[in-house]
Amino acid sequence: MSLALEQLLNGLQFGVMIFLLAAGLTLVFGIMGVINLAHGSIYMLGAFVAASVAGTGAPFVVAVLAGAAAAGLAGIAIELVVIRRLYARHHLDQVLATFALILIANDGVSMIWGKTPLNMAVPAALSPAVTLGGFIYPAYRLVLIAAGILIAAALYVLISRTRLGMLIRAGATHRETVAALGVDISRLNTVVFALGAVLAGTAGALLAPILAVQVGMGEQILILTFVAIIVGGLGSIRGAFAGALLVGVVDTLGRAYIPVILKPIAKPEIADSLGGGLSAVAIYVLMAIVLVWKPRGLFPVGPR
Amino acid sequence: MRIVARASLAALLTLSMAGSSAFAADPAPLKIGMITTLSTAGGYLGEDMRDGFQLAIDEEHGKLGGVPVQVVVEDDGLKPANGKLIADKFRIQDKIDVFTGIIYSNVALAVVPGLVESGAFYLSPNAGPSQLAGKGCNKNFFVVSWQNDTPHEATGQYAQYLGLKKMVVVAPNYTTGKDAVAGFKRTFHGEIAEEIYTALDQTDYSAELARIRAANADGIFYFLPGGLGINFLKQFTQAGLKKTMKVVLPEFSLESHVVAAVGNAAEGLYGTAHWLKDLPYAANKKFVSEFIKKYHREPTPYASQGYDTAKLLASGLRAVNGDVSKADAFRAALRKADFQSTRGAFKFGPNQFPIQDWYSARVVRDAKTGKLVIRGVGKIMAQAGDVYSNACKL
Amino acid sequence: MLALPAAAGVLHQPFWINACTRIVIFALVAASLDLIVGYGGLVSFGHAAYFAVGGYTVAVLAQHGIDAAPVAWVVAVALSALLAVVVGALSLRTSGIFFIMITLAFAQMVFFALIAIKAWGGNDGLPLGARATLLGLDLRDPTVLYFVCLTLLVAFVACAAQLVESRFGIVLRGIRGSERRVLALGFPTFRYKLVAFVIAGAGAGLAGALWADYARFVSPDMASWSRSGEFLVMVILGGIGTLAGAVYGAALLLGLESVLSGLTEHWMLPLGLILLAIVLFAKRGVYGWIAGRDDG
Amino acid sequence: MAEPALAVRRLRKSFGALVVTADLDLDVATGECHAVIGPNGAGKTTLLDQLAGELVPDGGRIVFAARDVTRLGPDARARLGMARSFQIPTLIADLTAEDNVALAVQARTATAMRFWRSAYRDSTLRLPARAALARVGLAARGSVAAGDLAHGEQRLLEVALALAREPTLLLLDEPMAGLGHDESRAMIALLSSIKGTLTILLVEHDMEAVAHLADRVTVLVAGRAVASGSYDAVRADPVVRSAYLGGDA
Repeated sequence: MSLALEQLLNGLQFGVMIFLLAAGLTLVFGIMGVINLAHGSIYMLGAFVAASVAGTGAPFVVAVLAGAAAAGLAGIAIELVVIRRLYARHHLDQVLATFALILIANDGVSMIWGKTPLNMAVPAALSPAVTLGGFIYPAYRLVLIAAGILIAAALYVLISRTRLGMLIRAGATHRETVAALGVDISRLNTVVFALGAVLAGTAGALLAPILAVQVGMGEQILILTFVAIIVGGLGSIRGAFAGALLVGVVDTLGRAYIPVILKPIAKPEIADSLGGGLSAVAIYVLMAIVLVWKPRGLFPVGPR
Repeated sequence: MRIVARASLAALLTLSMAGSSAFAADPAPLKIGMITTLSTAGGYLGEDMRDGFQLAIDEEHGKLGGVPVQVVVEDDGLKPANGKLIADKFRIQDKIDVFTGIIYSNVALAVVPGLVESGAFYLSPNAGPSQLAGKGCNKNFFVVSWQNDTPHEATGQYAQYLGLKKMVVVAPNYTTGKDAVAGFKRTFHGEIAEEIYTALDQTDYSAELARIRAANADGIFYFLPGGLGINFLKQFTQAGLKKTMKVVLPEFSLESHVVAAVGNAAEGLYGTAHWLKDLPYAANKKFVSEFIKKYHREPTPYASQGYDTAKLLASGLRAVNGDVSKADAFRAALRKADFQSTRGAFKFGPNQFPIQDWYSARVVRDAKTGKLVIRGVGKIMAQAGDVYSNACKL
Repeated sequence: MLALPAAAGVLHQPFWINACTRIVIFALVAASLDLIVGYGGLVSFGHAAYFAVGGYTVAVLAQHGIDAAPVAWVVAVALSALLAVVVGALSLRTSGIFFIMITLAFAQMVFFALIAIKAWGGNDGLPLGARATLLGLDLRDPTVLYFVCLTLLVAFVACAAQLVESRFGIVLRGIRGSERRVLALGFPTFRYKLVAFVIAGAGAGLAGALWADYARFVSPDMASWSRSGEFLVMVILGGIGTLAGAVYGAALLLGLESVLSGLTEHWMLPLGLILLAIVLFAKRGVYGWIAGRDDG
Repeated sequence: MAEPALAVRRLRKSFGALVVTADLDLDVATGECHAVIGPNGAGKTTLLDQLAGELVPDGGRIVFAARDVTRLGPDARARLGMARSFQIPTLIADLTAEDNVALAVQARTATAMRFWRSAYRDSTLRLPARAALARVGLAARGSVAAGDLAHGEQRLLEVALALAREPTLLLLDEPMAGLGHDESRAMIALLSSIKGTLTILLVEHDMEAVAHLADRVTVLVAGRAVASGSYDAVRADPVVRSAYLGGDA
């Protein structure tokens, strides 16, 4: 029983990890209508900067802040130089441009930091595993869960309670109205994009201690993030949160239990590898089922 | 910060563009086609291998075996189709006869058969797939590294030697991963509590870790190349599992890059290797010191393999004085493996895959520097070949 | 313009022939994708799946001794079309980004399946034998294969060009402009979209079959999402909704890739910069640029 | 009275707590021009969307051409002889005006798919399309992309599309909206000219147009039909006056 609970907690933890990325992506994508493939690259930048700052002996918090700040600056630069020129253009032009940014980012990072993966240690205070009910759990992962929930809450407050949030919400649906209010729409776009980038950079910095900090880490998780925000329904932090948790839990439980379920049915060699294969596609099957059933995701924003 | 210390991107770009195609000064150097993986997450393996190879050339000031050579390098991006295209270009357009460089077996399987059938020579610094070791072996195909199964057999042997009774094995759910598990099980005869196959692009292993914990085993073997293994080991350690289980790894998962990238999580790991930094051979000492001097980083097995491949090539080129069109003489010279390998005694089996020693190793903290190092413990397999060579008719 | 690679000088250089064959095959995929992206507004992010199914069909048939191209190719096209029917029927209820993602989901399923199926080589891929014939022609001769591929590309583009001007094509364009309007006029749009989707899938399947005979090797990365992305990049690069543009897009991307990667290990950076420049400054893609129709 | 062209019985639709159609009954007699009027938010466009098949009602029945069409999609209803215009012009912006109309002609003439012959050189499409354009006064604008037409011209093109479909029932959603004085006159003249040749359901704000065109008027308030009758009768109805017409005229 406690194993099932532990797996559920694992799913929650993985979901929160995806959410850290999904939040930024859904802001930029759902609200600005920009398909930003380079979101994963910004996340990678956050991880690299955090890891190298931590490598100089700086405290963990400083490293994370540095990662987030670097990502934010990169976001502003990308918005000003590239994205800004593409708002009026076909969505697919944005896809091509941000794809080009992935190439540039991957090569640029490998030129600056080399091809060898970097290390970022878990802060000493958080490194031991703690006993939690019937099982042992890494303390840092609990911190990640807390950080994710905190960020979700902060974003919720930002979007629903502040003037900036009001403008962001209004800007998504009534751009002309917002412009008529005398708000500089292009400034608002820059701010939203930078916010998304800061979130991605924070995710990269926070995940650096548990993942390999290496070129290509962005694309690996980008697809998963897209799946999460699509399953959840585009454009709302709530949808991203729900989608990320669902993807995290389904993926984790799939990996935990599909092989176990298959074991009594099939021969061991087949059960193990078939189980591995099925759990690898579990989230894609989930997404396909959700979209066939609800073509606009589980929690769509607004009417059609 | 390091960013500041380095030159700007643009300057680097110009440099690398200017530098890549001009290695030697002699009028007509022998061209060597190097198809390798330099981009993607696996790019650092190719980089190490290439740098090790180049080191051997630099030692002879642009020559191998007294013959001026020029290495033409191209990145396959870990895509078999790209590798094949590059091979075509090198073979047909540049008329190159000697090839090397491929890191990944799936690229090798797409590229090598076509090359060797066309009469070219291929010296593998890394990939040694079983398909090319048995019935599919070829007289122009030499492997300097190992047959793909052997590192895992050595690791199984070591787990056996360590007295482990109940193991968990983890590998990605693809053919190479399954071959690794098969290799391990060939020499480990204890109980396999759980066989776990993971996705190729997996980042989070918490579900697997919970299964591992529940399996109550006393040891774990995993084959998770590159970043996958780094992710896994970090998370494994953070979950506190290293306290209860011995971790026994093939050298892919236990080399200096991995140790650097996981930090303290590497302490106390068990591993096996065909090459170690502290092997006491003269050739190795020279290689290690020269490599560090030139590249300012720790050498890896991949670097040593690149270096040894170049040394093997040098021995062959010396025998025919650079005329590789004397294919029979060149081949015969290569087969003798008449060079000082960084890993001591080295010879080819009937399928032209290595017969060599395998060592056990452990990650310990160096008393003087306080840094984690991979230290040799003993010999785990002496002059070991592979199980496929019997099927090879050369 | 399509005859360019056939220029006399290239004919005795097998490398260039092969490079052109590769471009022609990818151009075929790009053109088939442009049919649905450019004319139907259906952005498929899973087009590599059909390419892979086509290729694996030929490879698996060859594994069982069937190496006569017409048979293998027809089966390849049929199977990829069949997959497109299934995927299309399930996906076409969605639109926009949701459609992008659901097509990706199905392609990922194909990708992971190919990796897991050991009989077909798993991630190691499946090599093809030394023999393949097309009505007495030897497809292992690079020149023959090139002209066969070129012929099929020209035929496909010509048919597709005719198609988009036909009644069916106008409906398709109408759907891209305003599906609501086309529905209100009484067209069962789902059926039209499905037919277009299947034609595109079949085109990619044919290209996959050609690829298998060209590379003499198939591997799961044929179905990878980055492959699908590459196809989309070719279409966008060439100019969306210009069938000939897709051909330029394929030629440009592959050409740049191989030229730059031959020049430097850090080839992705300049490639990225060039792509970025094109998207920022050539509003209707390369085709718009060349044809001087940069009026977007 | 003969069988009505369109009969609506106890139609219900709500979005969450907001009831937009409340047990609505409506009959549109064959050949008449029936106007639906009501204040903003009365549920006129929602009603039209349900009639055309774009919105699925929560309850009730819609009978058209002697068939229960409640569950049919918009395309199926169109094939039964319904055509509609949209309040916000919904055209295929990158096709020319003539191509837009030709598409409508095609929708009427060919159900089968044709893949080969060029639709651009098909006189069975082009001639009727040009005729329909001429009928709404856009003969000279056929080669202009629909998205580049002026707003008034787009409204006329909307009507042309609907007419080219040769429907038995025409649903018009505020065809006068956003038109200038002269344009309104032209539109009223156009609609007058087709009145009587087919059944029209007209949702409109413009009382001048309603007065000119409608044989019968139904007043919708908060999703409910509060009155129905001739324009003058409805105008005189005290309930309507208080709810709606009070400030008007």
